[in-house]
Amino acid sequence: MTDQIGKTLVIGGGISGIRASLDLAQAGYQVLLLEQSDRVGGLLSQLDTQFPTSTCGMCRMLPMMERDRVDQQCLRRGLSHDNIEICVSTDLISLKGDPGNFSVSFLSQTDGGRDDCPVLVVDDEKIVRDSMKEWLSEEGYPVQTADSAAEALNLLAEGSFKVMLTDIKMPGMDGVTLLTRAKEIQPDLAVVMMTAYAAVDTAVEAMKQGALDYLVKPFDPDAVLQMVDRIFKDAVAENARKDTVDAVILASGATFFQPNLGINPYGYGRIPGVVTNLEFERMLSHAGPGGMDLVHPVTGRPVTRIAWFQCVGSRDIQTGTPFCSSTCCMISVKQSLLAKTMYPQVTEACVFYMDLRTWGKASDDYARQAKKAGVRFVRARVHSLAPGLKENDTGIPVVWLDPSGDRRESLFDLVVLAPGQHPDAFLSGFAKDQELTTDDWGFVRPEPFLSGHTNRPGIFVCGGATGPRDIHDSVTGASAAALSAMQVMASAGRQTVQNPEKTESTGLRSDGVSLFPGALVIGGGIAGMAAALAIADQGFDVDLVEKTDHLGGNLVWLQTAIEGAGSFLEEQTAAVQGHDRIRIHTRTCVADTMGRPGQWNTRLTPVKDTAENTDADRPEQLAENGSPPDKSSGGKSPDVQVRHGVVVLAVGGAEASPDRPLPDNGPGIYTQQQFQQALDQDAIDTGSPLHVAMFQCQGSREPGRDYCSRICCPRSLDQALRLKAGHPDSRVVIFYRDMMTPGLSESAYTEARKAGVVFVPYEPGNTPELAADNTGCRVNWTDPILGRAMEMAADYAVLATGIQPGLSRDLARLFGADLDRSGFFDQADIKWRPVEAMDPRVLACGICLEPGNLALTLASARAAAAKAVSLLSRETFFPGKDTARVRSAFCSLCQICIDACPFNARFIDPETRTLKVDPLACQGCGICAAACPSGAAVVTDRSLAPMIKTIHAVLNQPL
Amino acid sequence: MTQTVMEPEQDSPPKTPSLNPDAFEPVAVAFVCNWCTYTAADLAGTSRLTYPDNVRLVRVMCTGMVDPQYVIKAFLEGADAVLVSGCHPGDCHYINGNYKARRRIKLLKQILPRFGIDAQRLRLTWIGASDGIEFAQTMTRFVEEIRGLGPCQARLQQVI
Amino acid sequence: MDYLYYPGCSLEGTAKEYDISCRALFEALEDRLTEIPDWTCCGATAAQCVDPFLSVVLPARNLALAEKTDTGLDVLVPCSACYLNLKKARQDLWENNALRAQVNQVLEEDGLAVNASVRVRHLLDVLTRDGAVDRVAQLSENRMKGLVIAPYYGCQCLRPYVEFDDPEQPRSMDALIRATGADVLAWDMGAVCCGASTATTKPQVGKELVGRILDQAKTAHAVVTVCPMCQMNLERFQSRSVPVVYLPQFLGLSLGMPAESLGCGMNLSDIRPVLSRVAP
Amino acid sequence: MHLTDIREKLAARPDLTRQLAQVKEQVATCIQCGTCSGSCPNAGFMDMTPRRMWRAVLTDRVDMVFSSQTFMLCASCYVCTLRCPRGLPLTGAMAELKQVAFGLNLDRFKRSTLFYKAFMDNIRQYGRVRETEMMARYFLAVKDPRVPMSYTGMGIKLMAKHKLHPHLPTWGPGRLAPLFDRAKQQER
Amino acid sequence: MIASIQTKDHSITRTLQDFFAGMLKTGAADAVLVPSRMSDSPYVKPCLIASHDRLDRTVPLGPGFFVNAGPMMSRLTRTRAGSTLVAWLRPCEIRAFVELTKLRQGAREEVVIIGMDCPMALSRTDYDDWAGQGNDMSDDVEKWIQTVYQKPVTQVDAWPVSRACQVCDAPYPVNADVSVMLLGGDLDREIALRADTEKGEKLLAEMDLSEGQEPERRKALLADLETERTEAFQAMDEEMLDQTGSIESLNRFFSACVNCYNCRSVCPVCYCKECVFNTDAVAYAPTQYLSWADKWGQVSLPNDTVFFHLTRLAHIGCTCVGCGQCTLACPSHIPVSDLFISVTRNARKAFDYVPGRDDAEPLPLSVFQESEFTDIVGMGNKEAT
Repeated sequence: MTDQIGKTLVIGGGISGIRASLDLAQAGYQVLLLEQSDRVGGLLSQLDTQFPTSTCGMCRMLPMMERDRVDQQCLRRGLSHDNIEICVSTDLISLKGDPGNFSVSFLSQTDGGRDDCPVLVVDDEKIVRDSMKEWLSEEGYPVQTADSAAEALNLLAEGSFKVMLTDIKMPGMDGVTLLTRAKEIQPDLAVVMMTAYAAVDTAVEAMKQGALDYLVKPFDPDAVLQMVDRIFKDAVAENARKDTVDAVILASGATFFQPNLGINPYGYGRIPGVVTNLEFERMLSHAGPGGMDLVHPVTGRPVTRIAWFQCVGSRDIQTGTPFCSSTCCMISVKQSLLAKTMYPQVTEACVFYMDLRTWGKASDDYARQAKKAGVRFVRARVHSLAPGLKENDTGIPVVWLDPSGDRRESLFDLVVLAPGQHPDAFLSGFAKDQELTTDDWGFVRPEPFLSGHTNRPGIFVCGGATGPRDIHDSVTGASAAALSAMQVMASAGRQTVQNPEKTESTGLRSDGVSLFPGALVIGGGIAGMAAALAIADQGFDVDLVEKTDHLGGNLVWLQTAIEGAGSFLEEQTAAVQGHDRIRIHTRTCVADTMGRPGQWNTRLTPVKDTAENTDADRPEQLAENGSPPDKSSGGKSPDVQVRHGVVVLAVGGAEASPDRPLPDNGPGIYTQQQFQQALDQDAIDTGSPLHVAMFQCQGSREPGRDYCSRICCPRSLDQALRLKAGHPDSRVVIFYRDMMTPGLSESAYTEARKAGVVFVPYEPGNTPELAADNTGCRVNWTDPILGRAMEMAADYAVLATGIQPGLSRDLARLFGADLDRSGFFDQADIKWRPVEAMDPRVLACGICLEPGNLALTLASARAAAAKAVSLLSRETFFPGKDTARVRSAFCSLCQICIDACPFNARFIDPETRTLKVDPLACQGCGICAAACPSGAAVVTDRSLAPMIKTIHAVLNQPL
Repeated sequence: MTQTVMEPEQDSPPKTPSLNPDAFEPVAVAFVCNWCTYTAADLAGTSRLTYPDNVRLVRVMCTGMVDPQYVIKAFLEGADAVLVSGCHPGDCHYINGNYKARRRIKLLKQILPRFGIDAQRLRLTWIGASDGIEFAQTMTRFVEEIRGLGPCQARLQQVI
Repeated sequence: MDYLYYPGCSLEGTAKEYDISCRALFEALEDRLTEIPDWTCCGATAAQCVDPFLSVVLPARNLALAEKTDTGLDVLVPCSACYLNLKKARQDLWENNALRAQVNQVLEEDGLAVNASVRVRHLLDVLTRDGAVDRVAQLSENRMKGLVIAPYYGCQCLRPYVEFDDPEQPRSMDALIRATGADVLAWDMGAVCCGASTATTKPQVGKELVGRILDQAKTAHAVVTVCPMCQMNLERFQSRSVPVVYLPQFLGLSLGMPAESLGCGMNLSDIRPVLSRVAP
Repeated sequence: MHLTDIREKLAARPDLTRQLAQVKEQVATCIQCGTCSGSCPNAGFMDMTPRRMWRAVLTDRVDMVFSSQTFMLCASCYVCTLRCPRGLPLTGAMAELKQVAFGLNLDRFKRSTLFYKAFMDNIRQYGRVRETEMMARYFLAVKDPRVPMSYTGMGIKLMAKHKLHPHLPTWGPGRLAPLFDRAKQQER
Repeated sequence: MIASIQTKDHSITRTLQDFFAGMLKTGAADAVLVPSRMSDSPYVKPCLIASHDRLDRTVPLGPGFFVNAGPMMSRLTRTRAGSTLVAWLRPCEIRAFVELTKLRQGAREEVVIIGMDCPMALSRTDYDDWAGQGNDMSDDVEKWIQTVYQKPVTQVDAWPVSRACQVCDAPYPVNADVSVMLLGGDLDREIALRADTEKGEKLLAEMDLSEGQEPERRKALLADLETERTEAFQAMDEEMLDQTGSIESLNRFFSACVNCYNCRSVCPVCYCKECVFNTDAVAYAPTQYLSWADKWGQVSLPNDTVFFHLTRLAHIGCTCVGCGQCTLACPSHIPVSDLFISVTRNARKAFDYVPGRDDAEPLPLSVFQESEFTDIVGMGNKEAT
């Protein structure tokens, strides 16, 4: 079946599902997208805006090339792509098989839903009947109850049931006899016995007489639901649709914690002014319940004072969720900023937090905007709404202790809870059926160093199912998962749908454009290697350029710090060096490039030996008369010309140098990298009790470098734990502004505290002073909680300075990309197109794209590779029907349209001195047509002639 | 969606609007961006919001595509008002189309009022994908204001 | 259902009426209460500070006595403090075999040995979960109609051992009160601390905490308690007279039992307004 | 209470030092979120809030720990234990601090120590508490007339409600004496 | 630095002619662009002169202004010629050329622009009377020069100066390499030249002229000119407002227009190779005309007259340099420049943009700010969304 078109099953139509499906469809593979709810978009269809830009940009996920194969409309109105078959309101019935041959059966809820699977519950205890009825009807099953066997029998006589749950020990007729009598009336009735712990053997006995299974009291709702679900699915299995696919991507997402479960200290559901942040999102929206204005959900009075409570159902052992849900802080920052700016009536916006986790690239600056807009951030966790002071008409009373211990109280009209995320029922059921390894909270645990892979080959995972994720991580992870699926289909020899245009239209279309085959990857660190390998594995040539003489970049010094990284680095290096499609150019950098995007002809030149040219990847300036720099250095291989259609920038970065001068006579002062290397080379005797002070956010999250580098806090915790393991009496004090351990890395923070590490928070204004002399370092600070001046002598002081990107503006500009405010690669959209420049053929990954740990670096590398592969695997691209054209006869080459085009799709062809359009970059928006006075720039039906007809027709319609 | 169901084709010539103001029914053109305002219009429809149908929508891919000539032609074609509506700043699918439109409308608002076309007759609004209610309100308020202004001078002077 | 009964020292002294009403109520409900023979003090808050080991031995002694009756009955404890001490000892002894061995060496002096298998239950746990509600409903004939009652639970019967009710918003007394025909005051001070022992050593603590609780109970005819310490504090720090009765007293009255048989004369607070409102 | 002499007192009592270390371990993973202080009904009366107490314990500031009233004001209402997001046994830790403080028999807690001693002697003698005799012995031990005066009001009220049973004191071996002695032996 | 040329035998024209000749002789300039008469006719047009002995028919200063040299300069500098060109341009010609360079229609690297205080211009018909048969024009020219530079005038003898010049808000050289300061100068004795850029200095240095200084009365005269011209503009603006206050009156204003599009072809900043009104975009189908006739009752032909002028107004809304050529070129004598100058001067105020003022100032519609003009967004003009 070699000519068969590759097909992938994507489970879940949220952000990750859409992104993975679009990547695969763009590469020409077919996708079967299953979604349980009645629409595609998942959480996104309820959000008008997203952090960190307060704008909405979901439609920017749509492919930029071959746009005609997708409906060009806002994704909240639906998604359609020729290669994607979307089934909404559809349940996955069963999934079996292995890579290249998964058989999946699925059923739309409309033709065989749960409503025609009635359930009969028989039990003498009222409390059992009521709870079972509530659980099951919530899932959509019609439920009837009987308090005795006799009543059950006449119910069975009247109506037909598919499932019967019966107690055994009941007054009058017992469950087992009821079982046999029921079977006589309805032979195909599935019967489940409900038994107390003691009577299990009778239940087993009943199974011999036809009972399907048994449940043990006290019942856990999930167990009951899963049992009945399984019976329902088997019952409807025969009229379910069947299909075979090559790979599976699980993108079923996660659900939000329900604040009213458990102790419910905030009276959610009882006090109307207490809402979740999703409900508040709807209140903020003009299409929400409050319409154009922000009013109290019950009293209808305008809301002027709003409080946000963070960590509701996160970082809280009482609710079984000790991890951090990583997105709630930023959601509250966005909502508080929007509340203050969209509704001037809001006078008081106050966020109560423990650590404000703004670890995304632009998140910290976004939080600063909120502060500037007047949002108050209080570092205190409000225990509950003050009991006894009920919500009266003046507002909800909130009491808290600020860090210095003073009791504060104030009234708020609205309290917005920021609930955490945790796995949903579908995920736990699916993970159990498919035997996926999950972590102790129920999220699917991805394989180390292989983002997106699970322990089952052929089944990949991304988005909320792998842990609490924000949109940026979900989108990056989804593309990485798509790449893994492509690898499975490639190894199974599957084909892609090449050019439908060719088949439909009679003759061959002549206006196709194709990219030069092959990719150029700049930077031989782990990101560059991962991207190069992934692209080469799909059968495309790759040129890997590295300015030093070895591969591995930062991972070389980091490998001992991360478990398993050493062997992983060796494998990758060997694979890259051994790969027949990868050409490695060490001690080489990019000189310059000719040609249009997608048809580049780049000249690589050896790096000059002089040590001082640190910025070797800055292309040398062409000699005055345009000839390349002389190559008199002899012996070196001459320049190499490389043709490629896609470029991946992976030049990495380095640890930022501390902004304040290191006291020179302080032997004990290290940066985080130096301390790690000292630890790895045993230059520090961790066996003896040491006193170490660690300083976070040194130079980062301040004007000039206003982003969080995301890796320093976890690194400090790792080093602190290593010191503590070395000797329990060593004293480690970490001075921090906000501990950035989002998601599941929160456990390291708890471990460190358990090991006795002392954490001292400080505000940007009063950083602890560090003085050093030859005896050692001395730190003094005022402890914000004790309110006392404290002092500490430290053998070592470690400054966490964070990441400095290593991408030069000239190299980025060479390929039409640019740097952002902080010096990282300027992504097309930080959330929706994280690894691409405005031109989809220019990609980036690793820490020159954004600060992040090894996992994120590998995910972005594989995401970039996915984009590259989906472009390179297309033989020819056919420009969309509404692509700009130039009528050269009217064009006076004034270049107004070149400046106007947001996608630099227009250029002057040097030979013919005429203006040309790059059909692959042009998005058909028509901005050039409006800018051009003479109508030389035309986009099919978007120019003067057709528009005049439209205007005339429109104004001529009778009223 | 936004148009009332078309009445059956009458054979009588289209009634040229008479002069007296209370029978005056304004006619307006709205250039709406495909991604945001058109979606809001669709949302207004699916939310069963009602608003006068005097405004005829012309869907454009982006407000950046609205050439000043279209606005001038619309007025000369007899439109009593022209509305250009697109995405909020930052939401534009084509990154900065809406900013460019804002400058072109500003230029037109300096020129057209000199020829008796009141600046209020040319409006630029940001209406996001979820602002269904705002779209309906904008339409209603827009038609009321134009009805207040009376027929546009251009319309009465049979000149193309 | 029958129970072993552990009154505790305060039910012999300052909370005498709690003991009297308990016994009378269970008699009316046809449940037998057999007092644990030769029971001694559970150590209250003093033992903990003076001698931590003794604070386990004292309650263990009573558990051993209860097991010695080998009736397999649960131990019913009206006083929340005693309930917590006995419960804590029972849990520690059940989980820590070394501790149990040590304690048994001491109990040998009195010829006793503790196995920590007996179940310790609070009065309210028994009244809510063993079917008392239906019986009260039949026998009370809505005698308490028209009364609004504020159920006050205190702390140690709800926390830290969560056995029979929500530790933050308890609701278990509602059914009992409604069974008597009375209405339940909608308030959420039911589980807020009255200051317990700190109210005696620091009066201003008691004044403020109790003040805040009673302030919420303004619209109720009476406050019903299930702990002698709470009862004492709620009665001592009253800025204006609020009738405070024990739950068994209230239930007893609702069954038509005469006030004296329930020790109604001994309450520190003036409960006559409640007595007069009870229909014959 | 100066830092150095507290440290000396502690050094002299290894059992108490061990108990204090145990408390330190119990509250090690405290993330200073302030939930316990916010929930505590008596926080308003404490000179040092529970949150600050755990901070002092973790940073070995024993001077601040034992010069504060915090654990004397703990009503053991267990709300903090219920709500602590880190699941720490806070009420138990507070009780243990109280035990250590009494173990050190600092004179700041003299009055409470005498009250508890009177209470325990009463139990040792009669097996059950006899309030009148127990309070009488306590007033004698305190040797401060103002203390009995503050209780007379309540005493009269209780007498009126004949809630104070007029037992006469008896001498001779205490009902629980053997148990108490054996327990004392057991401990060493 | 400021230099001066000694006037030879009371003829400023001849002095300037020698000045240019000297430039060509010394090779300071490979060619000079100066307005010159065609054969012996009175009409003057910009002429590219490379040999020093062909300057005798040039009329550097005079009322004849029938071609704005801006587009001519763009033709001469579309690509690099490898030569130095000296251009003698009026202020509105400099402005037009600078705008064209912004539209990449020309470049000024190889050009040295000599700008002069503007001698103003006569309308075509008045010029015919003034020049007569043009055989003995030279003393009329000298007389014109002497009168226009002594004090602000709006007419010389009986002939009124063209309306565009009367309202011109910048009749002095701006953004030029060399500025010739004639206003208020003792022109019989000398002409003062000021070098504004290095190129200007280099040119004057090569001519080794003597030291000079700006005529003292010039500043005062410029101020008078400013106030006088502003009042004239106000008057014209009001005139235009009531003449074209509505589309109907606009249509009457252009009722004589026959869509010959002359005004467009002479306009220096209307740079399109092919105007959209010449393309098929407006080649309507016959059914369209009938549909219009059906709707409006009548259609005047050729149509799109008002549409054309309004479109042109929008296209050059900010770049019109107010040179007045459109009025001079209109066969139907429609005062087109009065309308365009009054509309565009108001329109460009909104963007704080002056055409030609600065090479680096981007065209207003090619740039934007993230948040600007919030007043025009939203339903109520005041409330901004």
